[in-house]
Amino acid sequence: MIQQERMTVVRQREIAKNIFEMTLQGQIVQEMTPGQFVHIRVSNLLDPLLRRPISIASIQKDSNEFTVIYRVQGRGTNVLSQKQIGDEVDVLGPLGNGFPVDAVQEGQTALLVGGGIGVPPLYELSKQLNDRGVRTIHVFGFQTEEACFYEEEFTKLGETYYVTNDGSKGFKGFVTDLLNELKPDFDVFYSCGPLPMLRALSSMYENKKGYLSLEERMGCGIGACFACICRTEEGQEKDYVKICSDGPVFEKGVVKI
Amino acid sequence: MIQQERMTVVRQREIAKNIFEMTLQGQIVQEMTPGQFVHIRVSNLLDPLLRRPISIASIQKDSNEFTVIYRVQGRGTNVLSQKQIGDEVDVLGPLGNGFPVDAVQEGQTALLVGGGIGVPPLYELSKQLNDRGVRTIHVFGFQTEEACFYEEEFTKLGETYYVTNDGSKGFKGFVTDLLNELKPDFDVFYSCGPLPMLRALSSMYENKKGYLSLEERMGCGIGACFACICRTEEGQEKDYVKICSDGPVFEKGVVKI
Amino acid sequence: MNRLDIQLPGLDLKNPIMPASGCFGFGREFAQLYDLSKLGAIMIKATTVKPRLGNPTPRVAETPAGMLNAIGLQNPGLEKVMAEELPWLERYDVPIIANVAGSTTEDYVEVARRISTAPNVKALELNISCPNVKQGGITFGTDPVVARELVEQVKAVSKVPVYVKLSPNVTNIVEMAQAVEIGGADGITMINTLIGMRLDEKTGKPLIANVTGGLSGPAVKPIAIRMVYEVYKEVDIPIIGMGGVSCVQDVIDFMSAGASAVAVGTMNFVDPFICPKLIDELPAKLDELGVKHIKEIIGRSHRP
Amino acid sequence: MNRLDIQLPGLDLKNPIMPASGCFGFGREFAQLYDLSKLGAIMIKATTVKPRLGNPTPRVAETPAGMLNAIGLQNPGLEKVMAEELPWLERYDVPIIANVAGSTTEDYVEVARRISTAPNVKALELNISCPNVKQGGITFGTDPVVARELVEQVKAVSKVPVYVKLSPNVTNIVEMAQAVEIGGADGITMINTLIGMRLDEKTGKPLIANVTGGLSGPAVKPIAIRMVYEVYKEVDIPIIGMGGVSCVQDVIDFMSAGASAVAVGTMNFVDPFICPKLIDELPAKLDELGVKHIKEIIGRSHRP
Ligand SMILES: Cc1cc2nc3c(=O)[nH]c(=O)nc-3n(C[C@H](O)[C@H](O)[C@H](O)COP(=O)(O)OP(=O)(O)OC[C@H]3O[C@@H](n4cnc5c(N)ncnc54)[C@H](O)[C@@H]3O)c2cc1C
Ligand SMILES: Cc1cc2nc3c(=O)[nH]c(=O)nc-3n(C[C@H](O)[C@H](O)[C@H](O)COP(=O)(O)OP(=O)(O)OC[C@H]3O[C@@H](n4cnc5c(N)ncnc54)[C@H](O)[C@@H]3O)c2cc1C
Ligand SMILES: Cc1cc2nc3c(=O)[nH]c(=O)nc-3n(C[C@H](O)[C@H](O)[C@H](O)COP(=O)(O)O)c2cc1C
Ligand SMILES: Cc1cc2nc3c(=O)[nH]c(=O)nc-3n(C[C@H](O)[C@H](O)[C@H](O)COP(=O)(O)O)c2cc1C
Ligand code: FES
Ligand code: FES
Repeated sequence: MIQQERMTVVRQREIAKNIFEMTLQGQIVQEMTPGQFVHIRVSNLLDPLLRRPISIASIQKDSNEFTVIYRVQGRGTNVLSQKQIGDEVDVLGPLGNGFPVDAVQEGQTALLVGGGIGVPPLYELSKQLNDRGVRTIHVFGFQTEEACFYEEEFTKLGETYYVTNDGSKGFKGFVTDLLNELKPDFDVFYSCGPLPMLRALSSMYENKKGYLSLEERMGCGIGACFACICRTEEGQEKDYVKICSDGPVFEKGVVKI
Repeated sequence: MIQQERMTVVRQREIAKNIFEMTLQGQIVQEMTPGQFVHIRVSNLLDPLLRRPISIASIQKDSNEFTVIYRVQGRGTNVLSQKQIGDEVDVLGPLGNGFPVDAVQEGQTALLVGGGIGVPPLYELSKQLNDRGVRTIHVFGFQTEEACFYEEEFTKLGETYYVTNDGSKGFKGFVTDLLNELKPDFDVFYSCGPLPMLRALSSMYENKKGYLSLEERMGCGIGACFACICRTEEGQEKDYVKICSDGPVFEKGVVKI
Repeated sequence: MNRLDIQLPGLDLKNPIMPASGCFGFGREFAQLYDLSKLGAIMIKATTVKPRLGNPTPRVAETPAGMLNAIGLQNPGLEKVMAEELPWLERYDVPIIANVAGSTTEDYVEVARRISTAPNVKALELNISCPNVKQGGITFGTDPVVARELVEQVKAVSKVPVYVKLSPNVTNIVEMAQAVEIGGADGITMINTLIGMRLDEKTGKPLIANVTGGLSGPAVKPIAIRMVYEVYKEVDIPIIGMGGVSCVQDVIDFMSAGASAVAVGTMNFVDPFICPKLIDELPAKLDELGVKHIKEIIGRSHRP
Repeated sequence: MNRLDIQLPGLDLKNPIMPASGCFGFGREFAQLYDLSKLGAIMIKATTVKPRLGNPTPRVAETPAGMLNAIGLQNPGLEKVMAEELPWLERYDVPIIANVAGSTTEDYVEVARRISTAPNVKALELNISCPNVKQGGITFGTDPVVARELVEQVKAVSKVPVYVKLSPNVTNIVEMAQAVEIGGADGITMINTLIGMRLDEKTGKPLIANVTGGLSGPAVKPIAIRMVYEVYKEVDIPIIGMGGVSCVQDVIDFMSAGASAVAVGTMNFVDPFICPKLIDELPAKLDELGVKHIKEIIGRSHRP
């Protein structure tokens, strides 16, 4: 159930250039699944006005905590990055439908492909897949070494490859370049990142089962305002989906990207 | 000279119901005189937008600190009251022309009359008058006991009387009622508070020299926008004054109140 | 005693608070959050004869204390609204105000005629002011003669009272209000959004795919209050006020200026529980103002 | 190389940044804070034939991300401006744009004729849009025929180029812009304030003594950008853009939409050093955008 809660900041630190990891504590953590997001109001004042959608990066149900990883991009995330331990943050969530962890079976292999700030939701996904006995391969693309994060965390969970546009870390190029070389053997892929990456993956693995997490500018975040619409491919039941409430995760081939 | 400075909060506490005392540290303290004010930007964001004018309540030049006392009234002062030690606050000041301390001579007596949140600027004034060997009598009106502050501080400097509308502390009634009974002997009066009080004082002490500190809603605070105009009495050189830059303190009889 | 009930043409409101059209869909999403029967009324999303897919994305952008939107009246069309959305809403004890949109007079008339027969639709809100539809839409809202004629035609077919939603993008809002009053409007709802734009910081190109969008939220409140204040003086039909309502004081302000009820738009996105919160906070606010019933504050700005 | 200089009719600007009329007085107060020669130009406070004492107070009120003002064109009158203010400003190496106001055509013509002879007045800004003067003022700004005729008459007497300041309180801003262009305007400045209101929370009465006030500040920026964008497409004279500029990105936005220079109003009150700060920050912003000279971004929103 969607709830609004004033959650408490229990941790906040810069983990890469302009990338912050923030842990919040509160009841709604109990409802969270990987790939879902929360909608955060960064100020009680009227500027910045709208909530910011941020993916759930990891969930610690036992301590009622969850973690987000976000890039300071504009005014809202900048305000967020100034929150200190003990401050309260107004969180609406959990929102949307996350990654189906049961789309891959114990013993099978999942390929997780992330780009930049699309990597965070794949962390909780990977944890849960590993818990289920699924092997995970992680392939992540970043602009430069400075922007990379969570290498250690992912490495613990499975094979992990970093790709940077400028080659400052790992493989130089795009994730698809590396995947072309690597030719990994897998059953299902899960992906979150920029549209060109999602498009390339979809055509590259045309015959594989795959799930994509999409982004769009949002108003309400709960399906009421029609801000975050995406047209669907021919043959779907509806002409369109709402990314906030029907997604953000869709099976490959459902939405026009 | 008027300067803009990011000053540091070194102290903040609630000294009466909804009344806060905040001490800020920075260079511009060196330029301050009693009765002047500062214009405070409470947030770097766009809401609340305008600066808030607040009087200088006391000045500690040796430690580069000054203190304001303000009532949490609306959104801006509410944000201000949440600042914590170490936070920075954007201050423009010192602004305006304060109380002329040299309008009264050593050995003479000054009557200081304040109402509510008009009391704070009289504190630094009283300190400086006492330093010059002037005797000070303090007569202050408040709504109720809960709103009273600085009794100890003022008592140290001279005879001090509190008046409350409901009689919950000191004399019951208005400051003018008490003054009618008290009939204090003094040479010059200084006053800051609500207009009806200033008006009553002006006619009560028609033949005395006196100074009044006025308030008006402000835009710029430096004399450029013509928001804070007040008409002058007949016979003055100009038709109007700007409260921010010509005042906020005027000699009795100069402005139409 | 209910200190908050308001009677308006066609509408028996438990309280003067309702979500504004387009900011609440057809209620389904918010029904997950709270009991819709709590609301004074619901203004449902604009309905057009045929389904509309709306504008390309991005459709929204944030602005200082406000937002721009260019949804483009996306809606499932009259058939589906009549067959699915309105019947679903019947489970709640709340009057529905149906927002009627179109590009031609015939469109408006058709939607009004049909949708006004739904049992829970107690009033229509004629949307002559949506700035995000290219054909027709906006001219209805800026030309008093065209507006009056449209209202006449819609009134002729509607089974329920007709409120007309005014656009703030005009030189003379009073002239528009008077025109729709003469046309037979039972009430006025105001304001719709102001036309605005935001540019992409890097490219300088319009950020919203539709180029322009409608500005809403607290930023526009001073304009909305001014318009309600002006219109109240010059018309005799009731006003439902909106534009930037974000707290209980804003409700008081709109009603003081002359509104008989108040709609909340953008702030539903910022605080999805805002409508029930406002309703809960109103009685204490009335106490503070020393007022027994909220009706007493309607138009108080104008009293000597 | 100066990457910021802009040439406009009558105006050789070191940079495109200038304080907006009414937000900078005649410069004396800000001269205490920084060297006025740094500015691209100065738009001085509205000048009328006779001195004006303006409206009663309160004259300003804060609104979400904006403010209302109803100063009422207080100014010392043409004589004093010519004898004291303009000569005082001559010590600075900065072109002055004189804001010309009045209630009748004769007033405007008289001020324009005289003030345009001052040596440092390089252009006039015809204020046909002040919402805070009761007689005349506002109709000049909302009726294209009246506006055009006024511009013609002022052009006939002015010794310097005439810019016309447009009101945003109109249904069709392009029509107004075209009218003043036909009337002979050398440029357009836009936007003036939007008419708004705020009520006293306790009494419900208008907070501003003048009842309504002009809304300015960041809240109105989306409307201003939209209007500059629309007007740029339809006129051939240059635009000086304003309305809510609060940071260097806003300068870029206005110029992208089509402004050749940018004025800063309300934010001078919030950050009195904003103009020199913006000027200092522009070169780095140009680097970021990969642009050599700021001229290159003028109108880039419109390029394919
Ligand atoms: C479902 C979803 C999950 C996301 N998860 C993450 C995450 O885990 N980590 C992370 O760093 N970012 C994530 N994003 C992107 C994040 O929402 C934006 O970076 C953020 O909203 C930018 O806000 P700002 O205040 O920094 O920028 P501003 O430029 O001030 O934002 C202005 C407005 O535009 C919106 N906006 C700007 N960029 C985006 C964007 N890329 N997507 C959607 N809205 C945008 C903002 O929400 C706001 O309404 C996610 C987006 C979506 C839709
Ligand atoms: C020269 C001067 C000195 C002052 N000194 C003090 C002081 O020492 N302590 C103190 O508590 N108060 C003082 N005030 C009053 C103080 O400025 C207001 O209480 C404060 O601005 C209210 O802001 P807010 O955000 O709480 O209220 P809001 O209602 O949010 O304010 C909205 C707007 O109205 C203005 N405003 C509201 N009330 C007043 C007022 N009474 N006077 C001027 N502007 C107002 C605000 O500045 C702001 O622009 C002084 C005012 C002036 C003019
Ligand atoms: C996302 C969005 C969609 C809207 N859709 C409609 C609509 O379909 N019909 C309509 O009459 N008004 C629509 N509006 C306007 C609102 O009903 C309301 O008039 C306006 O937003 C001002 O109120 P606010 O400031 O509280 O949002 C929409 C507004 C928003 C923000
Ligand atoms: C206090 C104040 C006084 C103003 N006085 C004038 C004026 O005398 N003449 C004029 O043309 N515009 C006047 N304006 C309008 C500004 O020049 C400017 O057009 C408007 O405020 C929008 O810009 P901003 O949002 O940056 O303030 C005034 C604005 C303010 C806030
Ligand atoms: S953000 Fe409102 S429908 Fe998705
Ligand atoms: S506040 Fe601007 S002149 Fe006084």
